[in-house]
Amino acid sequence: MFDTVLIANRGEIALRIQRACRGLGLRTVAVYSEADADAPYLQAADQALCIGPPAPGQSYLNQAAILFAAKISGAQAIHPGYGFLSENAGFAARVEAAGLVFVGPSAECIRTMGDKVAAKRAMRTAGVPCVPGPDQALPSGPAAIHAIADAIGYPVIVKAAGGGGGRGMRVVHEPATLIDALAVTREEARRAFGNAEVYIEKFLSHPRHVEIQVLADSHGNALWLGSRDCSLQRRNQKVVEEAPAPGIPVAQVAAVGERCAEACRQIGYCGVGTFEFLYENDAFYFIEMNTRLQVEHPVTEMTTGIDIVQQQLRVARGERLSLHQADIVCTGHAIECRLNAEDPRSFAPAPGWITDWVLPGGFSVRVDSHAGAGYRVSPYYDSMFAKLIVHGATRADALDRMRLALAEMQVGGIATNLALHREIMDDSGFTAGGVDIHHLERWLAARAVA
Amino acid sequence: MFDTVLIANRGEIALRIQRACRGLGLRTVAVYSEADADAPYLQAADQALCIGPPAPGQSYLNQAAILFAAKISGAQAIHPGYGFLSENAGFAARVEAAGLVFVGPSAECIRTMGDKVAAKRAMRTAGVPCVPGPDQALPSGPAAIHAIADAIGYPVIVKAAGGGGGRGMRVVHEPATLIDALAVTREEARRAFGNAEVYIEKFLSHPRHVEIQVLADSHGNALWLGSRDCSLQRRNQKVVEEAPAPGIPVAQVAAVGERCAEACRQIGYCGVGTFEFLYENDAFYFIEMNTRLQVEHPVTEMTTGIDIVQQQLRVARGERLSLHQADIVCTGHAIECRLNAEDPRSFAPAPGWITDWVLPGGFSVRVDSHAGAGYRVSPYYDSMFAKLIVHGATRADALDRMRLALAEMQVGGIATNLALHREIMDDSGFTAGGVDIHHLERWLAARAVA
Amino acid sequence: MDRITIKALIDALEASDLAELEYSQDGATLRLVKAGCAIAAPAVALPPRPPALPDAPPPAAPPGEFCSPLYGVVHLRPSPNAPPFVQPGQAIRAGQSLCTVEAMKAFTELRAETDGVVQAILVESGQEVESGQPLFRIV
Amino acid sequence: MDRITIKALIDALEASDLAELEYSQDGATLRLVKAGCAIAAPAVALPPRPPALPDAPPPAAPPGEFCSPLYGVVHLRPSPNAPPFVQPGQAIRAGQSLCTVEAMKAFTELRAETDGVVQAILVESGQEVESGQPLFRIV
Repeated sequence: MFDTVLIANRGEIALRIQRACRGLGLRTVAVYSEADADAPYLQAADQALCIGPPAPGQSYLNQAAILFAAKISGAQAIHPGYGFLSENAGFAARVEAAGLVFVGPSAECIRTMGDKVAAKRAMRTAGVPCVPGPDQALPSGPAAIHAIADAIGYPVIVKAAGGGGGRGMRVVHEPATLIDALAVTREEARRAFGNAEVYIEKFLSHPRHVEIQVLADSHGNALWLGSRDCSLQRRNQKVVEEAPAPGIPVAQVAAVGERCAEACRQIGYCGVGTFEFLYENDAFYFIEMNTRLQVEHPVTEMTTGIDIVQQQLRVARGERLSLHQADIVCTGHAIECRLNAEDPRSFAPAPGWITDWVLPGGFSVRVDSHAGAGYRVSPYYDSMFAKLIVHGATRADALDRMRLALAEMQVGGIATNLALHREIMDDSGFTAGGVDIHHLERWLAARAVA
Repeated sequence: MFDTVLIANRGEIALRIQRACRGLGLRTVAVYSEADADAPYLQAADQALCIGPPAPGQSYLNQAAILFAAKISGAQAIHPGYGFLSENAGFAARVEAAGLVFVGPSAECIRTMGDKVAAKRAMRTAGVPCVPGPDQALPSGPAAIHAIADAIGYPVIVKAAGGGGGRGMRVVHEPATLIDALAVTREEARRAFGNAEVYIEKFLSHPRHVEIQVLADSHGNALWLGSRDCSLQRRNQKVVEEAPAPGIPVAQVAAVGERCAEACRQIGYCGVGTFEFLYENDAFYFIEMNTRLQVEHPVTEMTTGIDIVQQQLRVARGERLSLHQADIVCTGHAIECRLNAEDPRSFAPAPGWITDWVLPGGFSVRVDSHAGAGYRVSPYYDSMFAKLIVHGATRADALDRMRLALAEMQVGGIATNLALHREIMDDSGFTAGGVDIHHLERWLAARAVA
Repeated sequence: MDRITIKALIDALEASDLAELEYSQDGATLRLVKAGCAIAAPAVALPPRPPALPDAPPPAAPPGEFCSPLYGVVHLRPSPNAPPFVQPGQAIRAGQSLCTVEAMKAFTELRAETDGVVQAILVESGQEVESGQPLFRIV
Repeated sequence: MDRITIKALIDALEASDLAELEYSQDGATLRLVKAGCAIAAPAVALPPRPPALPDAPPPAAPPGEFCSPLYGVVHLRPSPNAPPFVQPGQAIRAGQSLCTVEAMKAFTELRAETDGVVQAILVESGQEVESGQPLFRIV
């Protein structure tokens, strides 16, 4: 099996994967764009190769360059991280065709889950609860479409089958606007995703975002590692995540978790993945699956004690899972804050040099970051420069520890959202637990007026 | 009960206590010497008071100044940390007499355990296994003393009742030198500890240093939190610690642990404490109890998930332990490296400005340090400027993670023992586990010759 | 004038608000000038430092220079095939779009603060620009 | 202006925050400008910096100056009631103890490298001394 992994990503997740590889004794090949040539984590790799100019399309999304880098470096596996090529079925297929291991599920699994209608069908088959609405392509006749929407009950949401992550959707409140909304969304979807297929679902007005982490090997074994709540979002971007999702009965999470693991077994899923759900009125509704490692995986690592990235690499190497579902225990509570280089009020991006850098530490505090004093946050990529994660015996304890960690952390030279996180940890809605996905936007709007 | 704690210490442990207080919502009063006036952790305290010049005798050991600082700041409790006044029964008594809470056991408990002969007697009563030898003051006649040594069997060790931490002792290999050794040790002890009492024990030639962490409340409840191995020492100073002690049967540790908890109940011990043992030929031999928090407490925190300093503060507030022995589970393995400002080969002290500071991070890595870029390591105090702690699923995993963390950590501007720690983690003796307390000195001697 | 005296003078200057100090003794003259920058380059190795151009808002730009408020990639056209926002010699009005700066997937539109004439465009489209870097000369 | 004086001036400048130093004596003028000053101070706040005197071994001391090899507290007597190790004007031999420097509970004994005469003791007992700080002038 492979002993050298090419890390086809950048920033904190490139460092995270680097660490996991080192822990398993695997050699690493880092690839980087010209904009990241000075990134400190490149020093830690066994080899580092430049794959192109700063623009992602010419470097981190440049499939040919990455495959070439794998070839000349002798890497036998490619870890795509998150974002970039991590959910690109075509890339996974090219990696496989080149005789290399794609650290993730098969191209076929990625393709199935990338088509939201096909994914929903697969989930229904496995008994995973889904948002009300058909898991088939829509009929062409307006009357038949109206009948479907009426059966679901308004408001409904029109979604692009090729969309995801909050893009390509439109809410419809009454029958009169349905056909027009469908046409517009189709056209948008055709342009944005190269796939005009759309579908209709029940629109949930005040759901929470709750997700289940799964881990599956290539021998038919699949586990679920507990729940996460990622409801604190701004413009569909997660800001704070926690594990477990507060206030949801353990038995209900276990029932859904077992269905997710079963879905993995049925579709022959191998690797780590996340089933994303809306949770409203005490019920779970599947929305989509992320067929990759996620930004927020550390909260699950903190509550289960499992190094998810090492497990991901192990199953990619063909190892059989040594864990059993009965071994998975969720202990205490973990919270993650995503620290972004942005204005804490206007959210304007704020790339630049980091001049001061003081990290929090001590009991149960974890920092995942590629940055430090003297690091320049690039304007070419995502604004996240660090993840701050804490664990506590209870959610209240975790909140206290996060407040302390946020108070200790100091970043100078760039604007950051540290102040926003400090305010969030004192917001009575968030601290009570279980807010919906609109809470943060409502709170920000109210703060802007105040 | 108290809501404001004066932290009568400095450096990393002052910050550790500060964090624990903050997590419990307690106000903090920091005291500092003139040499520590710029220490960053002082900023985090609710109040900070200078108690004297740099020399410890005039500041951190200045009982009157500390009590005065408590009075004017309104602190109702004093946490002594480790070192300095933490095991000074007289100070504990003065704190109690001033109507304040000493965060630690009663002055009486400290006094009993500070007298090694009395401590041994108390341990025997509780069924804790001790080093062979009497737990009474020695008789005055040479013949009676010879009879005792003969009964123990040579070699024996003559120890000062008031000593501890490796000071005030002398090994005797044959009867001819016994009486002289006794006289010399008595005179040394009288001068060094103001207590000429000495005792005789069996001398163990290749023991390990294994200790049991305990936690007791004021309601008669006492728990043991697992074992630690601190055999890697240089000149009686611990260099690397780990939990649990490798290779010792769980049942054997549990039996001794339960005896330690019972001893706490019998002597009315309240707070955290450590029973130190020599471990040789598969048997435990009690040597002394540390009636305070220890430097190496984080390895136990990492394996049990318990915030020991928060628990210490809770029981000091009179709370009843909410944990039960059955709740205490030792998971995985933790290792701590003490990072000192010293030459990694000559061990010459190296105080000075820290110019570069890069911390390791990610899964299972913990750093406890008050230092950072721009911090000046003081020449007046201990050379330890950081503790690096990792946790792994197994000891081998923990070793891998420590190697990675040590590789990531960078400290510039001062000489440090980082390089020594990196070598230790690759030493076949240490990585095999279970080396004796002379291993590191032997290894250093061999390295010096090579 | 021995070393101790010189050191004492240096200390005296450093502890003062003076910028310069001149000292004569027995025919010897010592002139000390305080570094214009308060922080001189330390002799010890330091972590990588940002170069001279800071990301923080720079001191007021010279009149006529229109500077980027942030670090990013400047675009002089709304889209690759569209005509440029402005061209040299063109008269502009306050509020008119001059360019966009792309940072972290977001485009910030920069608008003229006053009426004027674009005398020169100081950057090329697609170029990385520092915060505070002059983009246009507008008179 | 002999070499020793120039070297002393250079050392003094290097050990200070000054950018420039000008020195005239007997009609000769010396003007020193620190090379490192090409780096302007960033406008943004920086973390606390060590002052100019580094803890790393300093450049070779001027001849005759006996410097501390480490940062710590200097003691001129073996114990409080004992006589001083050496006194001004005293002839000493190579290897003779001059003082101790206390750091982190350890005492480092400093010994003369050559035979000579103690011309001056430049520090007081109990004083904190920097690494590289002159302790004695020995000729």
